Amino acid sequence: MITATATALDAGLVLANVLSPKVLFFFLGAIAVLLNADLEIPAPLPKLFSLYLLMAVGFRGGMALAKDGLGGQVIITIAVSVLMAAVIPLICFCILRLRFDVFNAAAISATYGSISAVTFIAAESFLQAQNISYDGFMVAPLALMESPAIIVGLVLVRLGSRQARPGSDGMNWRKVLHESMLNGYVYLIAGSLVIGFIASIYSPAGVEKMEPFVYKFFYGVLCFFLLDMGIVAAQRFKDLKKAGAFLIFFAILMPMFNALIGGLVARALGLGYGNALLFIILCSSASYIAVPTAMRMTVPEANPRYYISSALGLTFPFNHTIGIPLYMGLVYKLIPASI
Amino acid sequence: MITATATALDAGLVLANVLSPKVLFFFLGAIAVLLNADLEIPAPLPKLFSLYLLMAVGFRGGMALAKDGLGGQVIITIAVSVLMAAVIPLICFCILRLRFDVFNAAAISATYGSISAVTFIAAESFLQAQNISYDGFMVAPLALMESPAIIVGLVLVRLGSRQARPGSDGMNWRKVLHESMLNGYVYLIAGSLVIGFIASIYSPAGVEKMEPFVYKFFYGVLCFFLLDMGIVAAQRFKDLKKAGAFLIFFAILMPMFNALIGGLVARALGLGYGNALLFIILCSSASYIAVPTAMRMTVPEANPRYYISSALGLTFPFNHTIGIPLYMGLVYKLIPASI
Amino acid sequence: MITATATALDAGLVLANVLSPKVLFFFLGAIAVLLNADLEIPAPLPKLFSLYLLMAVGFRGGMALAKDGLGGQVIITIAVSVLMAAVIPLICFCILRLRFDVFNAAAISATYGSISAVTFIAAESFLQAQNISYDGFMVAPLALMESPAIIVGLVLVRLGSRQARPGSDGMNWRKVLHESMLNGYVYLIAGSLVIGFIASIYSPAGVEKMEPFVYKFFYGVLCFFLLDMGIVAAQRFKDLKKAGAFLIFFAILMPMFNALIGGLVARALGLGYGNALLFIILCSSASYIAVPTAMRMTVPEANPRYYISSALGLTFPFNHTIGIPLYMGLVYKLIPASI
Amino acid sequence: MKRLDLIVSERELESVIKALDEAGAPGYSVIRPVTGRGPDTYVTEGMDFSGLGANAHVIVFCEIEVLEKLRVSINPILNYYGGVAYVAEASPL
Amino acid sequence: MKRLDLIVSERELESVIKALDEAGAPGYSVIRPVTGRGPDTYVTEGMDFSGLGANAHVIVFCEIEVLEKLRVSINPILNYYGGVAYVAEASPL
Amino acid sequence: MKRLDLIVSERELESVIKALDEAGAPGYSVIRPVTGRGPDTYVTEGMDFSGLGANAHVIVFCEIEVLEKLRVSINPILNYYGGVAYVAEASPL
Ligand SMILES: Nc1ncnc2c1ncn2[C@@H]1O[C@H](COP(=O)(O)O)[C@@H](O)[C@H]1O
Ligand SMILES: Nc1ncnc2c1ncn2[C@@H]1O[C@H](COP(=O)(O)O)[C@@H](O)[C@H]1O
Ligand SMILES: Nc1ncnc2c1ncn2[C@@H]1O[C@H](COP(=O)(O)O)[C@@H](O)[C@H]1O
Ligand code: NA
Ligand code: NA
Ligand code: NA
Repeated sequence: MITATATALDAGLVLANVLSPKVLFFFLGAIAVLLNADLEIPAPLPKLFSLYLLMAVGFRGGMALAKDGLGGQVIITIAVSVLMAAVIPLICFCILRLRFDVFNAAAISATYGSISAVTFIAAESFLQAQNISYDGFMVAPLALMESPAIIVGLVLVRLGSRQARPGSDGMNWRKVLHESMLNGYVYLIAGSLVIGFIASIYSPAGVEKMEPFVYKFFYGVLCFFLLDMGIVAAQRFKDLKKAGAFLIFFAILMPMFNALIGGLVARALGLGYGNALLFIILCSSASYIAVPTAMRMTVPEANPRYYISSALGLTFPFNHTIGIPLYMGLVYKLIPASI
Repeated sequence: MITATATALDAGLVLANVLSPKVLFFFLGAIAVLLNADLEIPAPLPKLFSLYLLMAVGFRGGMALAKDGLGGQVIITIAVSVLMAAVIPLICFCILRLRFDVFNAAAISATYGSISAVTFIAAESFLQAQNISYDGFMVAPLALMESPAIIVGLVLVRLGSRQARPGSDGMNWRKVLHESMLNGYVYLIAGSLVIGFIASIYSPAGVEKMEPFVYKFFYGVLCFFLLDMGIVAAQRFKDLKKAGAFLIFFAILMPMFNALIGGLVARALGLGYGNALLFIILCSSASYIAVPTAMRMTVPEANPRYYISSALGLTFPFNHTIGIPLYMGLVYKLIPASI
Repeated sequence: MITATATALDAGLVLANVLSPKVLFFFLGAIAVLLNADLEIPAPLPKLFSLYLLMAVGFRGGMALAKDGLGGQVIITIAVSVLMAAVIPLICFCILRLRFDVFNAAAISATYGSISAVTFIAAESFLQAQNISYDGFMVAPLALMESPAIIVGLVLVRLGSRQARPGSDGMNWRKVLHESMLNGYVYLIAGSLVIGFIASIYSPAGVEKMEPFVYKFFYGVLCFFLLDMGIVAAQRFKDLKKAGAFLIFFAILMPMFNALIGGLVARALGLGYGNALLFIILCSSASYIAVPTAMRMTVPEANPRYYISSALGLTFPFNHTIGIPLYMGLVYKLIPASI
Repeated sequence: MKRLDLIVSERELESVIKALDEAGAPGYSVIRPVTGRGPDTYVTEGMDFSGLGANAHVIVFCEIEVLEKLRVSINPILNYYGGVAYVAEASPL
Repeated sequence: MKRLDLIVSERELESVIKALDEAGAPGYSVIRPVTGRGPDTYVTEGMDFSGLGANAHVIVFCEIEVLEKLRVSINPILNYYGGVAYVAEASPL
Repeated sequence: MKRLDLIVSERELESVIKALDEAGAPGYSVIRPVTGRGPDTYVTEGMDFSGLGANAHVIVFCEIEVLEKLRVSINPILNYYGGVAYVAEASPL
């Protein structure tokens, strides 16, 4: 009985999500590739959109953080999410080693340990549309989960690959840490968060003038960006098909499994509905920003076709369409209503 | 007496239109070229603006369509506008053949059969400023009038050119249809229309979040885009002068003639003031997007200097400055006030 | 006692300015360079922002001008600011000749005679945050102060360099005037001002539709642009260090000295608090747009490292962080409160 | 090894790349947008907004045999639609 | 045929193109923005916002006679404002 | 003089430029983004948004001695990360 209601609910949520402008624009981009329509969003426009989105989401997070403070669940939730970024790659690695060599397995694992900022943003939009509240501090892990995932990925390569690797003599951990923590996007989201926080306290007039930019304009740019992501994802999906069925299954089942773990942890942390969904998204989404860049530099033996295409070609679309509402259904089942 | 009032009205309309920011920014761009000022809007920024404008105008059209429904004049008006896209090139062709070979005549004709989305957008702005209502469904022809114009253009080339052409053995109609219907811009406007329609029904929360993006921001981007179009049009006008007086006259008189036909058809269709003006714009404006692209591919014998420069260098500025208010005057004369 | 209050006031002003989003984003960009973070805003995105900012600030100025009219202090203030653009380079030249050859001294002088539109914009934002009123006509000098500074710079080169220069036979003053008056950015700000003025009078509906674009969106783009400027300034600062201590001192002390002159002139002109600050900014800021471009063309003997790096690498950041509030303190001291 | 430089309209890029793939080129690089002028055509960035685009510059390092095949497949495209193709010597670093 | 590669500041592009036209070059292609470094100058994209721009790369395929004329008209520009110009062999595909 | 054309990922651009500086190249020019294909890799503009970027084209006009040094410093980068490097003759205009 409860299950039936929950399932019915899920279907409604899926529909509400799939028929929202953001997801429809994503489809529009993907269908353009399938129909071979001559639609193109040339460089550096996608970069403009992603810079804007990260800047705005960071700033909004900082504003929320300034309002809500750092007490209560904040520190513990952030700490646990960083822990998840290290634990999830380990699980992924064990599964991926069934079919892939150490290099590819480690690179893909790192990707899934980290997060997709745009999926997070889409989940926020979803929560807003559903009138479910969430806390601004949940943005912080966006800036903190890339590094542990990258580091665990590299440790796995180290442990797993017996022979010496050309680039790895006295392997520059400094360079790796630099790449993972000072990746431009990670830096921008972290910086915007801090700015949003500081300005909220010391410059309310400035924040007020910033608001139309970070709020009113946001959803439209998200749609524009997802149009481009639809194009990219569909192109990547073609690549993914060449990589075989194992990776295709992995790219759908792994996020769901990570979502389940995330849901259980969220429940243990006592998070409310909104925060629990965002926590799950942090766990189940996969990075296509800092991690691939770091992997290219440090594990060039791994084929980008695998780690980029699985994250972008399948996990990303899956999470955006079915994943978010599905995880919301999960939240409803796992989290006691009283919170 | 009535004529005097109407003419006086026209002058007021022309002034109101010419002194609006959008037209003034167009002039600013054009004058920059005349004065050889170093003003440049580098690629791909103009593409960003045109993608945005098409996306927003499509989405707004879809929203309006969802509100107004598909009943009444909708289907018939759309069907007739598609017919106009096939009829107008035939008329143009007869006139152009006086001076041009089959290839150039057909390519220019196709251009005038199709439409200019930005002129349409400017006419919408004009109507809003004049507080004249119009219907959202009038956007639909923007996505539907390119293909018939292109096809008629190619049929004219086929019939007109006796000897076999190198590219035309078993001439790939499929490729032509693909190019005309899946041109990126046509696809984007059609897709955004559908998304606006669907989202209005199923995702009101999403639509609400989309509104600031597609409304508040719209007019400013239009001005920015018209600044660029002023630059491009002035450059193209230089080209046009080399093409001779015939084409210059054609590029002004033909739109006026097409506007007249359009006005009579609009009256026969029983359209109101606003819709009648938009219908006239569909008839009198000339394409510089999908059609030139298709013509380049399928009629490379034609000189782009002719078909692009006439549409962009003269018809576009004419319609934006004098055309729109002139056609409004025509509407006031042709359409019974009661509608 | 009064001094103590004023100083305390300054510290508060500095804090309010330095902790505003716009300055914090500037720092974020600069710190990215120091930490070697991989943050990049690729071309032509910065151009998009600067085109937008100039267009918007010009349009807003035109609107204000239409509201306030051209009476009272307007003409005289504008005329004096143009005069300042010619006088300040002369002072700078005398100082710079202590260390630099004629070519470099003249080029740097011209830079400081002209203005930084973005510093002006930041000062406007500062005034708004402080709820201090100012007049729209103060924008006009932005378009008028480049040319005199450039011309004085060239006259100094002529007088100062004894031997004949290769490019200077029958030196094309026409080309120089063209470059200085029809520089794309100068042209755009002047044109937008005129458009804002005309449209305010003849097209209130158009202006109303323009408002969200030029107001709501403005501060966010300013922050985005300042993020980029932070990156550029920090890179240029590295260059500046190579140029030696003299230029470093010059790039901080000269703006302060020019600000003092500006403050005294503002007092003599009887300007109010807001206008006085803006007038000081016109005097103390240095150009990195039209002047370097003109200098490159007409004084290629001068090293861009000097004139660009001093203006961008130090004067710009100084004015944005400490300068604006410092000058506000100066205004409070110099200008009688009654105005 | 040979170096082939192709400058064609962005509109023909797809068919040129198809020809490269079919001729067995080991790789290629594409730069765009490129503006320029030919004997009687003129290509600017101005049409960027329209989707008509500008030109693209394609660089191919390949063996001479590949060029033989390209001569057959690419020259007709260039003759019909315009564009230039030049060959030079090149040796790996 | 010859291939000429010019790398000049975007600010000098107009006068370089004028020189090409006057020397009778059959065509040219322009790529920009280009960044780079010379013996003592350094050009980045950073000044893009200011209108000062970066560099442009101009490719010209032409007969040797055209080069003779360009030597006279373009070399002074390069010497005064900076930039490089190199010639290589090229033959049509 | 020699002309060296390098096509490498934007991610390796920094280390390539470092190698050029260390080898004493008198200058270089960089064009980006560049897309392309190698024997088994494929680079599009699609990853632009992600910071992974596309390729860059580096042109170096230099003496043959510089090339000798570059062979040592740059070839390992190309072998490990991918990219191509070709040398041709060039003479100043
Ligand atoms: N001689 C040339 N040197 C360099 N590029 C050329 C030359 N001729 C033509 N092009 C390029 O090829 C494009 C097409 O030229 P065309 O085949 O004349 O239409 C032009 O827009 C130029 O970008
Ligand atoms: N040796 C070189 N190889 C390739 N490009 C160069 C070289 N020297 C200079 N350049 C380019 O030419 C521009 C101007 O150089 P310069 O004449 O030294 O000011 C530089 O910014 C580079 O883009
Ligand atoms: N034969 C070639 N000709 C021109 N460019 C190439 C060639 N092979 C590779 N490239 C370029 O070098 C990049 C890296 O190639 P690879 O080393 O195969 O990963 C490709 O993306 C192309 O842009
Ligand atoms: Na994850
Ligand atoms: Na038409
Ligand atoms: Na000044």
